[in-house]
Amino acid sequence: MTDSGPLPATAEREEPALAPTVGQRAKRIFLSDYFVLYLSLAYFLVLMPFLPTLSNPANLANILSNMWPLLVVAIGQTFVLTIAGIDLSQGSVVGFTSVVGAMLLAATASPDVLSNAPIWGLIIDETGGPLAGVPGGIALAIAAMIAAGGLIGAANGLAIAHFRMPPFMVTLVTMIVISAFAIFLTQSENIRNLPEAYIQLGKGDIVSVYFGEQDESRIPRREIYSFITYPMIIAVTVAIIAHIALSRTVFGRQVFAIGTNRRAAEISGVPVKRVIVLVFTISAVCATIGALLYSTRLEAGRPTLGDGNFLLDVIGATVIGGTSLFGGKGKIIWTVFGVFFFVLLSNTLNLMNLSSFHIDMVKGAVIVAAALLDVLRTRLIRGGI
Amino acid sequence: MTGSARDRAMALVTNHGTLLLFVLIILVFGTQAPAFVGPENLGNIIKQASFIGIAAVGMVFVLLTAGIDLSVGSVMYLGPLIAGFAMRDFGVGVAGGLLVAVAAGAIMGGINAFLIVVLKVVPFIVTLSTLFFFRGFGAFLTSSRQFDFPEEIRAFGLSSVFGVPTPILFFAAVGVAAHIVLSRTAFGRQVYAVGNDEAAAAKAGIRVGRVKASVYVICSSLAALAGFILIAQIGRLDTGFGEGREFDVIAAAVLGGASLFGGIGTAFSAVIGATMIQAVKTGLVFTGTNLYLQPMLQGLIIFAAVFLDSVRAARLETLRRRFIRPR
Amino acid sequence: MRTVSTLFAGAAFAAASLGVAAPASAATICFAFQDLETEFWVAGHTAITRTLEEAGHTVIERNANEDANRQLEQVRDCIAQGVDGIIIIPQDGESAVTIVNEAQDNDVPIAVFNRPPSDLSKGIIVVADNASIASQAVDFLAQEAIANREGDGKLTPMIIVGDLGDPNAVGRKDGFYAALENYPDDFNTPIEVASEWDAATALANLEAAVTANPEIDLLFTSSDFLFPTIRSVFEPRGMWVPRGEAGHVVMGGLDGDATACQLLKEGFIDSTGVQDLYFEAEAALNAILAAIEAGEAQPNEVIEDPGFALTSANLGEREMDMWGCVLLSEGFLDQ
Amino acid sequence: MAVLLSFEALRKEYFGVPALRDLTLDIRRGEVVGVIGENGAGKSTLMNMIGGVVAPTSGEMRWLGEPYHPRMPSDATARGVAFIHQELNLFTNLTIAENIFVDDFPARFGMIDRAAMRQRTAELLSQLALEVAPDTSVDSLAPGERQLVEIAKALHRDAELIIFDEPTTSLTPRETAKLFETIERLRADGKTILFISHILGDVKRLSDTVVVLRDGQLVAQEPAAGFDVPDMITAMIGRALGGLYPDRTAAPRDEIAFSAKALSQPGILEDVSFDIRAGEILGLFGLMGSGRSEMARIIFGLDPLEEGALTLKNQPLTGGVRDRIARGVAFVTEDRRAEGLLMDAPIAENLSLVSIEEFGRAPLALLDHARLDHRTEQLKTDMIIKAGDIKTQPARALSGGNQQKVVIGKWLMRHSDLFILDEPTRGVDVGAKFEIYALADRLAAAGSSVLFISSELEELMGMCDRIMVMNRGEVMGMFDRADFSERAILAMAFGKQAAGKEVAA
Repeated sequence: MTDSGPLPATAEREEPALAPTVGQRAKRIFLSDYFVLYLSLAYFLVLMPFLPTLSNPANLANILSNMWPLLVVAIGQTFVLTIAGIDLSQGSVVGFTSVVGAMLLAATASPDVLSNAPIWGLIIDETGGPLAGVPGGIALAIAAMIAAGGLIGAANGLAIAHFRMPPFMVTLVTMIVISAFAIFLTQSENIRNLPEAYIQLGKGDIVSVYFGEQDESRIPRREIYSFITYPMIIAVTVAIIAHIALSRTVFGRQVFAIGTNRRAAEISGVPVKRVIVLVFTISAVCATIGALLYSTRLEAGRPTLGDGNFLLDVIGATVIGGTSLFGGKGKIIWTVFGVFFFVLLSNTLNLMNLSSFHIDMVKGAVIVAAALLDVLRTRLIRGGI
Repeated sequence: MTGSARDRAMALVTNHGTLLLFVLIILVFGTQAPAFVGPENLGNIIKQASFIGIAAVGMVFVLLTAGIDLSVGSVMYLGPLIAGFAMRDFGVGVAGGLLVAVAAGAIMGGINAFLIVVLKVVPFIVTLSTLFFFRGFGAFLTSSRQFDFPEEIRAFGLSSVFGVPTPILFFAAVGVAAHIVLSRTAFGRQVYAVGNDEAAAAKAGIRVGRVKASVYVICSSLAALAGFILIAQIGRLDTGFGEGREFDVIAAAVLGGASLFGGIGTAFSAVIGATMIQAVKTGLVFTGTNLYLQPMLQGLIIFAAVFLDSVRAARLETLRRRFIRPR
Repeated sequence: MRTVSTLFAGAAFAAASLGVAAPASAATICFAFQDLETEFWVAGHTAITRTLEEAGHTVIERNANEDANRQLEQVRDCIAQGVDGIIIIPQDGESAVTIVNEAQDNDVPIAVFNRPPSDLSKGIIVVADNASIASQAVDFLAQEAIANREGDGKLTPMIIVGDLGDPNAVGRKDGFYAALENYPDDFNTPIEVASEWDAATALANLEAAVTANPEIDLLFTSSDFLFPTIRSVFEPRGMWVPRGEAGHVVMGGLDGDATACQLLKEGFIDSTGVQDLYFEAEAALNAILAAIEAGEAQPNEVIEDPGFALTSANLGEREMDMWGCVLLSEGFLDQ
Repeated sequence: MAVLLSFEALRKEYFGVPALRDLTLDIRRGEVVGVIGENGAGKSTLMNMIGGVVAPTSGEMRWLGEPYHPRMPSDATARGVAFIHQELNLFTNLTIAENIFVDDFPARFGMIDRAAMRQRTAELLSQLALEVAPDTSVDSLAPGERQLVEIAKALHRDAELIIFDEPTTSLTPRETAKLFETIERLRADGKTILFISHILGDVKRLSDTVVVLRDGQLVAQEPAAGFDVPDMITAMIGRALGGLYPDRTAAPRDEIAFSAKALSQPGILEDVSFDIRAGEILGLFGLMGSGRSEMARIIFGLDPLEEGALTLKNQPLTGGVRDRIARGVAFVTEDRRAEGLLMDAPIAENLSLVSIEEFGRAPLALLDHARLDHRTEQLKTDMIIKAGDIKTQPARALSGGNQQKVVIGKWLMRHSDLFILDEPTRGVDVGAKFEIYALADRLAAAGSSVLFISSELEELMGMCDRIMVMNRGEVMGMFDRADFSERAILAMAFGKQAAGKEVAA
């Protein structure tokens, strides 16, 4: 093609400054970045009359609290997908680092469990882990978790960037090895007796809301709704940092460049290998922060945390949000909405009181329906209607 | 031209890294446990590899078009289940059951294909949702209970022809047929073309939609066949059957050399990939390796294979570099 | 249509035998279970939901698909819905504690079914000890194997281990080893075979293990659902023969399902460890309904299910205590 | 002669903006019709309509008098239209034979008849003098060879109308000559050819009739015989162009800025030495396979160098790409699509890619958007990149010439002492070519050294201070501007190759 096509510049002329018609407004919603959010809200509104509990404050608080850990992990995946990679090892990193943190912090451990555990037994004894009760121990343990997670991510990145091994296979192997290693470490046991302050990170409220009478002497616990929680603060902070990193820094530009055309990026002086290593490290560190939130709210270090369909939820939420599996296209805000959609979906499936035999079918159908709407939308954008 | 013998040895190692690793695995386990290299066990390895292997051959078709099918694990469950109902309630017999399983797989593949080709949803999301949907449908049919097949199916599953177990025959037949289709038929070569450049394929007049739809139908049919052949050996289908197998299937295909970005891979490679993974698993059982360590060792051996392959790819790239004067 | 009708007939079996007191008013009970992938869980699930529904209560079901986190989220959703009581089959003991705390903090009575939390002080807890049940079943196998020994060499035991990420699997493995420790001079080091709770994996690994070690004197499977798999490996090798015939391998499992009952009767296997499913379900239901009735928000009680081993020796007397045999007698396997 | 294809008041509008305005034109059977025009003149739109890629807004097309409304490319193919695009549509993972037969494999008993396929392919390849086996995988072919496979494909289809869109840009002179012979033969066989090219000399030499488009309208349709190149240019741009090449504004300085000493890489280069002075444009001419692009990649640090030394500004030049860029080396790749551009990324992101790190503000490398936007906008204006909003419009949406300007432009955000331009004008129209030449001159005038690699000898002679000739990885000789002679340079470039000793890879 030697001729230029029509320049979109001429196609995208400014709309006249008149009040937009309803149709135009609907179109704008349909085409905007916030589409998945609108879709989720529409889904919410449609189901509200049928599921009265859906909008009650306790349920809303649940939806929010379920969002945060998944969001943190999905943010890491967003970076990886943007460079046209994939990280299957996130789930195993969640399990492994939750064990690392718990191993260091547990206040006590039962002797018969200890007698089995090969490496774990060297670090922890009946009086607890090395950082139990140590001032600043929690911060140190979290630092150790992040270091452990980051190392795994960096190893993934090194294999992928320097040996040009396919990300799918590298992270698949990491998934197999790391999750087996986590189970091996504790010989299938979960580690409990975590310090209260640590658990607060996953469960603690900062601001709670109560909608009842003010003069009641004892407010029932179930009528107090967590509003702002530590997980929320942590996840939102991670999201903001990630958003800035991806959309407003040199690094972010380089991430997109690699995802769009690795070869061209290399020739233009982008430090491709370094960026790839960094991206996989970020992914694993996000998984580690997710591990922190998951394991503290379950009050245990669990080697099997992040097993099973967890990974599919993470990647599914990210992709539904709009990030492309083929690289070069990704936004943190999309992932936020995608995660919101997935969490809302599983919340509503719970509330529908479907028989457990039906849930998977409905879940599959809703995911496809959401994706279909997205396809329609993309076609509209392309068609320029 | 010094060291050409060494060069040639190097070339041999890198070009056939996966195969050499395979041989190495067999030798190492063989010295540890001589029975490992006995004909009975080598037969067992291939027999057990047939389950993932048959499905992996189907996956190669999908991967060649730069697609992915995450639903194979659920198809492995639902396909045989429907065949089971047909056998139990309509008495279609084992051969009929096998056909029903494959047909059910083809229909499931058709559903995937419809969503991907006609409605243009990305394969990852489509097959992620059908992964849930197909398994959910099976759980609905059985109320999540085990399903017992008529006794005759086990006679088929455990049978052999001239001493060759039936699963191996199917594995070989599928491998050979797929190899011929991919390398010797117009359709097969068009699969490669679509995976290389979909837009160019459309311009060249290839019916891209039909090619893409076919690969999903083939993949699901083979996944259902794989499930049926395995279940025929046991006679009972549990609700969890096949869960998470999508990763094993994709790993086998990729380990054999298929690329997730399309256009690269052969049916033969999937056969090798699946057999190699099974050889490692069997070897670890033979050597009595600690169960906790088994998955780790498996992972590391797969890593070695992928690493060798990437070394080979890098070397190939160097070789491809055109020399313009004598070296 | 025949297909569908037989299916639902199957689902109705187990309910009748539970005697649950009818409450003054209908309650809404949230039943959160971890998985429905083996017969045991399906039978338990059916027993609980049918009984509650027949007594006029509303049951809200939640399947966590083996994900402890999802289960916590599901229980929270139940609490948000304002249920009167919760029964959970937890993924494991550790997450159970968290979930019990979550419910009790929100003033919802909760009962834990079948898998004990690591902290027994809170909630209505029905305990079945996997390790001790496994150990009872294996102890019988060991005695049988020793009794049948030809010559005086050491015997070779084999265990099919479940998913190492599942504490139940590990408990059963521990019970197996504990039982064999009582006969230190009679057994070689056991051969472990991984199944990952998957029939196909078990098939491949068991076939390899049997090829590598053709002389096996005792086989214990961590779950009864693997017996068909074992059969397909053993049968072609002439190892699948009833008690008393040459080549019989002393064999047992755990769960007590219908297949195990049938195989025990036919003599192919020698024992299976049984959790008393109906006892557990009934006890849990009664306790939680009583607490709801009494308006007690944090009921705490430990109900022990000692379990037992159904063996070829006690088959006659204890048969109908095993849920699998009840199912079998109701025609469960004659689909 | 009968009319094969006719257009009657053919019109195409995109979003109300006409790309082609009421074109009326007859293409006679058995003619070679040269189609020329600047980018945006409507050539692609016209071709897309013939090919069934887009439908006309109004007007009529007729094929041998019958209404012709192709709705998709396969309709056009069925009628006998074949395209040979500038950007190739080959499957690199298939063999040559398979590429030729990809939509129509010869089958026997359901299997591909490989023998028949091979034989026919071998015939086609020998017609085009491409001496490779039919079973050769396309990804091991050079760009020029791939082009020939495309042509073989059209020959195979026995197409009635063959449209060549810039077919010679990646061919060597010898291959071009072969191609022209082939086209002559096709004409003799009664085929109709549309020949689109920016190389007007080729158009004149080859065509029977030349059609000139400007702003979507037909401005000239004349027999090639009496239509000289300057007239063509005037018709295309609507005014007379001062010349094909800009005058050089400054003479090279005396200091040697870059030097290569005894570069050797087994199989690629042998004892290559040369210098470039500050402010000098050194032309590098060689046939395909002469090692010119390979050497460029070695200088830029993309490929390894076994022996020899590179110096820039008296300091040794070592390390990887990033080190070279830091030292002031810029590299405009010959493969715009695969290596030059982030096709789907906005133009501004492409322009800023090389220098992006300079726009990060410590400590977190947050982008200074204001400065970045300012600089990219400035560059867009400077380089006359014809685009809309460069922050949203993807590079893909640009014409070839404008894309090339972006590839060059990203190196202009920072100062470089050595510019390696590898085929910078390939697939670029006359106007944009002139701008790229002017740019090379500006860089030299500002004191940078320019290594200008091209297979169009004419442009090297127009722009360079000296021309170095390479063959088989060796430097054959060096010409000063005063001694430029097309014949001498070509003879030297053919060098040993004329002796016909092929070396296998």
